[in-house]
Amino acid sequence: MKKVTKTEFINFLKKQSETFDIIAPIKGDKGIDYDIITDFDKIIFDHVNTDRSFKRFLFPQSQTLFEFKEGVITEAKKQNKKKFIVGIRNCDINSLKVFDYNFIEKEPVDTFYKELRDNTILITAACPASNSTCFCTSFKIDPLSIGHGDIGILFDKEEDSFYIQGNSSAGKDIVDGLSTKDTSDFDQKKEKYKKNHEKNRDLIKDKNLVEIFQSKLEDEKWGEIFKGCIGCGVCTFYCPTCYCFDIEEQGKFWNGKRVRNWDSCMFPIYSKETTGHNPRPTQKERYRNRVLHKFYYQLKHNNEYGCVGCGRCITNCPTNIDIRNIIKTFI
Amino acid sequence: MKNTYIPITMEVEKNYFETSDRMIKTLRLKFLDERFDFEPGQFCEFSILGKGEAPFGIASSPFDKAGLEFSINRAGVVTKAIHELRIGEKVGIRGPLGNYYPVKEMEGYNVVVIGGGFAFTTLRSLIEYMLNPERRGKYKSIKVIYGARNPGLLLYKDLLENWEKRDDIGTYFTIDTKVEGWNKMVGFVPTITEEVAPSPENCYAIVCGPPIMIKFTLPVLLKLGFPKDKIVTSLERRMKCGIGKCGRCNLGEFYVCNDGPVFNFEQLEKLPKEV
Amino acid sequence: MEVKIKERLSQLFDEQKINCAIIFEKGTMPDKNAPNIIYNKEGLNNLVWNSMNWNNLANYLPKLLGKKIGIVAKGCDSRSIVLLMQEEKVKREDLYIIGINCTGMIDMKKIAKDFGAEISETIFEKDSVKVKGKASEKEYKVKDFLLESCQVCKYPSPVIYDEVLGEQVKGFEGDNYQDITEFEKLSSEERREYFYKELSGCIRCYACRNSCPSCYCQECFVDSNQPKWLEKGQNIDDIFFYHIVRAYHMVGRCVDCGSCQNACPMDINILKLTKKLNKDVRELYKYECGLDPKNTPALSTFEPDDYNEFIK
Amino acid sequence: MSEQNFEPKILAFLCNWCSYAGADLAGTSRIQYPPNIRVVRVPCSGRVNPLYIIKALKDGIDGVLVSGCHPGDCHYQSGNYYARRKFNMIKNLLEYMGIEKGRIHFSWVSASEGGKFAEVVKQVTESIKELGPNKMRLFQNIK
Repeated sequence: MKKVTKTEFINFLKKQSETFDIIAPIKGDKGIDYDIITDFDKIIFDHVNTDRSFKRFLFPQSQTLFEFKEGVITEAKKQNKKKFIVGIRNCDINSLKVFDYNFIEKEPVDTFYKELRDNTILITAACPASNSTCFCTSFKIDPLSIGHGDIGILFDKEEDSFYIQGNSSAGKDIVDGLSTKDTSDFDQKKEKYKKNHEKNRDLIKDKNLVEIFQSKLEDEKWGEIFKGCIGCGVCTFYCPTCYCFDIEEQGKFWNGKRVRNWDSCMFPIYSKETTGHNPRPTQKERYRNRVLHKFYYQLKHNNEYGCVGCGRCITNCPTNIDIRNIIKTFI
Repeated sequence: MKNTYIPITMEVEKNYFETSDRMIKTLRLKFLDERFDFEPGQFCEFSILGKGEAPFGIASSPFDKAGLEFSINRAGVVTKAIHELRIGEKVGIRGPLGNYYPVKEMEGYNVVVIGGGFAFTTLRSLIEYMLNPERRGKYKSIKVIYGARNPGLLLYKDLLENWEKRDDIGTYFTIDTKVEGWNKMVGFVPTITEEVAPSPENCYAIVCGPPIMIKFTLPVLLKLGFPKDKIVTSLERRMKCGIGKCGRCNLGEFYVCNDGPVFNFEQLEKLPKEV
Repeated sequence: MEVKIKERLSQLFDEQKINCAIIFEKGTMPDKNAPNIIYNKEGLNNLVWNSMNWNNLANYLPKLLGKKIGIVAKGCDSRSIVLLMQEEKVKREDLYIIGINCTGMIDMKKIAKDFGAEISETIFEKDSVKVKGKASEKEYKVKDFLLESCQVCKYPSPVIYDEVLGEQVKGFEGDNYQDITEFEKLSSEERREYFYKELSGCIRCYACRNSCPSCYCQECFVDSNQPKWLEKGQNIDDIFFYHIVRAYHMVGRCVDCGSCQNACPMDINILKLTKKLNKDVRELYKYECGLDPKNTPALSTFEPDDYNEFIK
Repeated sequence: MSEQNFEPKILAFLCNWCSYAGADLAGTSRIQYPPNIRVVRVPCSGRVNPLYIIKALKDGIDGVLVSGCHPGDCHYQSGNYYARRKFNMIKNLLEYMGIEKGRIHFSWVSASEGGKFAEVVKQVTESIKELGPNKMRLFQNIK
């Protein structure tokens, strides 16, 4: 582990920008969100979390799978500038377990995701505080951990300094060149930030969700919990672990491309078949599918929750549907 | 690493209407540079550039190595384009995808195949596979119960005739209502199943057809005494990627494209009612 | 107000005049309330009425067709009900409308920005709201932080109701499309630039469409693939296409409730589009939608001497 | 293609009863008009969904002309009256969003007005030539 001042860290990022696109949170019109950085002094480190997760850099909202012209298929052009994403919170970095399982571990490998994943250096930052909607501790995520991602950092605002640690071999290589100060006060600092995190946010309390949901597939509560859900895609598009996509053709006749776009299981068309038959005809089934997918199906197959407790779906839902309440209802 | 979304190119070798209402066309595709083997019950993503992709079960026998056959009902954008294909045109195929009928587990068992309407495609593949001289010895008796609304809507009529002539397969073909010139059985598939009453002893039942047929056939089979894990069916879902990535085809915890399309009823029972 | 609404709805449930009710419940977050459909009296326990109830409750009516529905309606909700009655998506006799004289809804996003810290509690008094954070506390006048649509609301009192609660509220008397008139003065390029900037933030979650009571189509044109009108990606052309056509489908059908804009997670100024069309409809065809169920919607009727200048 | 010899593609929705016949008349009377229009015959101008216009613009057509019967002459009594309201709205909206004024045009041309049809097409073509290629298709590039 190393300790550097803020100026040193910014200079470090500037140096990295020669080989990487630096992506970090900055303040925009709406709020704090990731963007490609040109002005390094604007990067924000002491926020709680960004508006949107960084998933769109590894899994873009639209991605060309291949192009075709006169019936001849060619690979899509790729932008292969490496990325360097700074300031990822521990909740978001855990979403990659879901993505990695779906796109890499499960055969066949999705080359598009893998390529972006391999060409990205992820810097996890310990979370200085928690929002009222945060519940990552339910999923055994430590918000102050710096052990995930390629590099982990902890920003201490008081001293304006960073504790920095390489985790993967690529990360270690990058960190190696930095000079360091005494890091023995790290645990002390971590303890200090721990106080900002409220306790008792654990919703699951070691219960076995697989067993619980297995017996409640047709529970009548499913008919109530989706409440005023209007069926928009906000929760899924904001969710750091939602990976569903739709494939469509763009272009005319024999010239065009095949593109995949984010899709949302909240849309009626998501599972509607050509015959007009829809296996999930109402919002009740769609919502149930979303909840079960996060807390049952993925848990059973991958042994990881499909939710990381970032609270974005709660903050952004126009009708205030709260996934925490839904877990509470069934536990 | 290979881009899994790119299809291989195949050529249309033959295409003809399969049914009298001219809604179902059978296409025979020829492998060109690349080729693959498959098992009965698997499906492919049939892709028409500029129109899209759609999944279809492979209807030809796995022993037919030169090409693939599909029987496709005209319904949406892609199927319309498929119907408009001419001989010699190139199409994209991604496959083989999904799991297949439990042909290994079925060895040494009797098999009764129950099909309805145009869901007979992968069943044909299965039957041809079992009837192949290489494989026939491995199964005991094979019975086929196949129904359609009227004789014109039965698929693969030539093949059905062939099977009737053979003595190593029992055939029970039925139509819903009586039509002149039809000298085989009349009645809905569930009723016929009850009449034929295959013995559940040491027997697999493969059921595939419209949801309504499955709904009524299942109780008949259970009544006859078939255990739930020996009743096997093949499901359909709206699919996009076909390789378990895009998420939409899940039926409960399973992705129909990857973990399916073949399931037995013991598995299906434990899932939310979302068929 | 809350007590009265509860009382009335529970009576209605008792008298079996309604078998479901659309209400607002206390949200799980301090800056949100949750619209909900309840089917019995017990559901009324969490009922809430304050200045965060911006959702247009009429949105749920077409889905509940055939039931006897009790609905708590603000001015804009009632106008949407009128519109849905005109379009035969709901029958007047199925509805029991408890009208609320609305004093305007508060823009919590704006307050959150002003407040700076995370809000942990909101306490509503008559015309103000006390916002509490972890360390600080501040009081805001509702009047000063109204939602864009509420600032210029001409019909805060319900236009259709079985009974009405609260004191009569005066509607906005100036020109409620003043901002559009100003915007129109910009050059064509400036306007395009503006919309380009606004709409490029769109993530196509369709929250604007789904929160709108006038958008009830079984299959939206964006979902249709035969014919396929537009592509689904992040191409700005498609985003423009979607927003143009969505706005166009609102001609003479938009009640200016603003729920599209309030639902938008990316804070896109969608009202700029619908308000423009409302303004034109009012100027050209002397029609404002959702006032009288007997009126014919602007595009379902015509006058022989309609504006003709633009046609050669 | 240079600005000078830019030949726009114009989509023309012509009502079957008046404008299409008018165009026919222009042809049989051998009146010259620019060959830039691609005609789609529709039963009535009221049949033209404004979605068609936007779709055409989005897919790269340079201009759209919709032509129907004069007010009062509609074969279906009132189709063109409804159409007039719709077109007015979509035209206002597109202009408001910054799509140039001269992209979409409307006209009333009766079956006997071959000369007027040619005149209209001439005018439309000229106005679109002035504007240059459709920018809506090129929205990505304006910045």
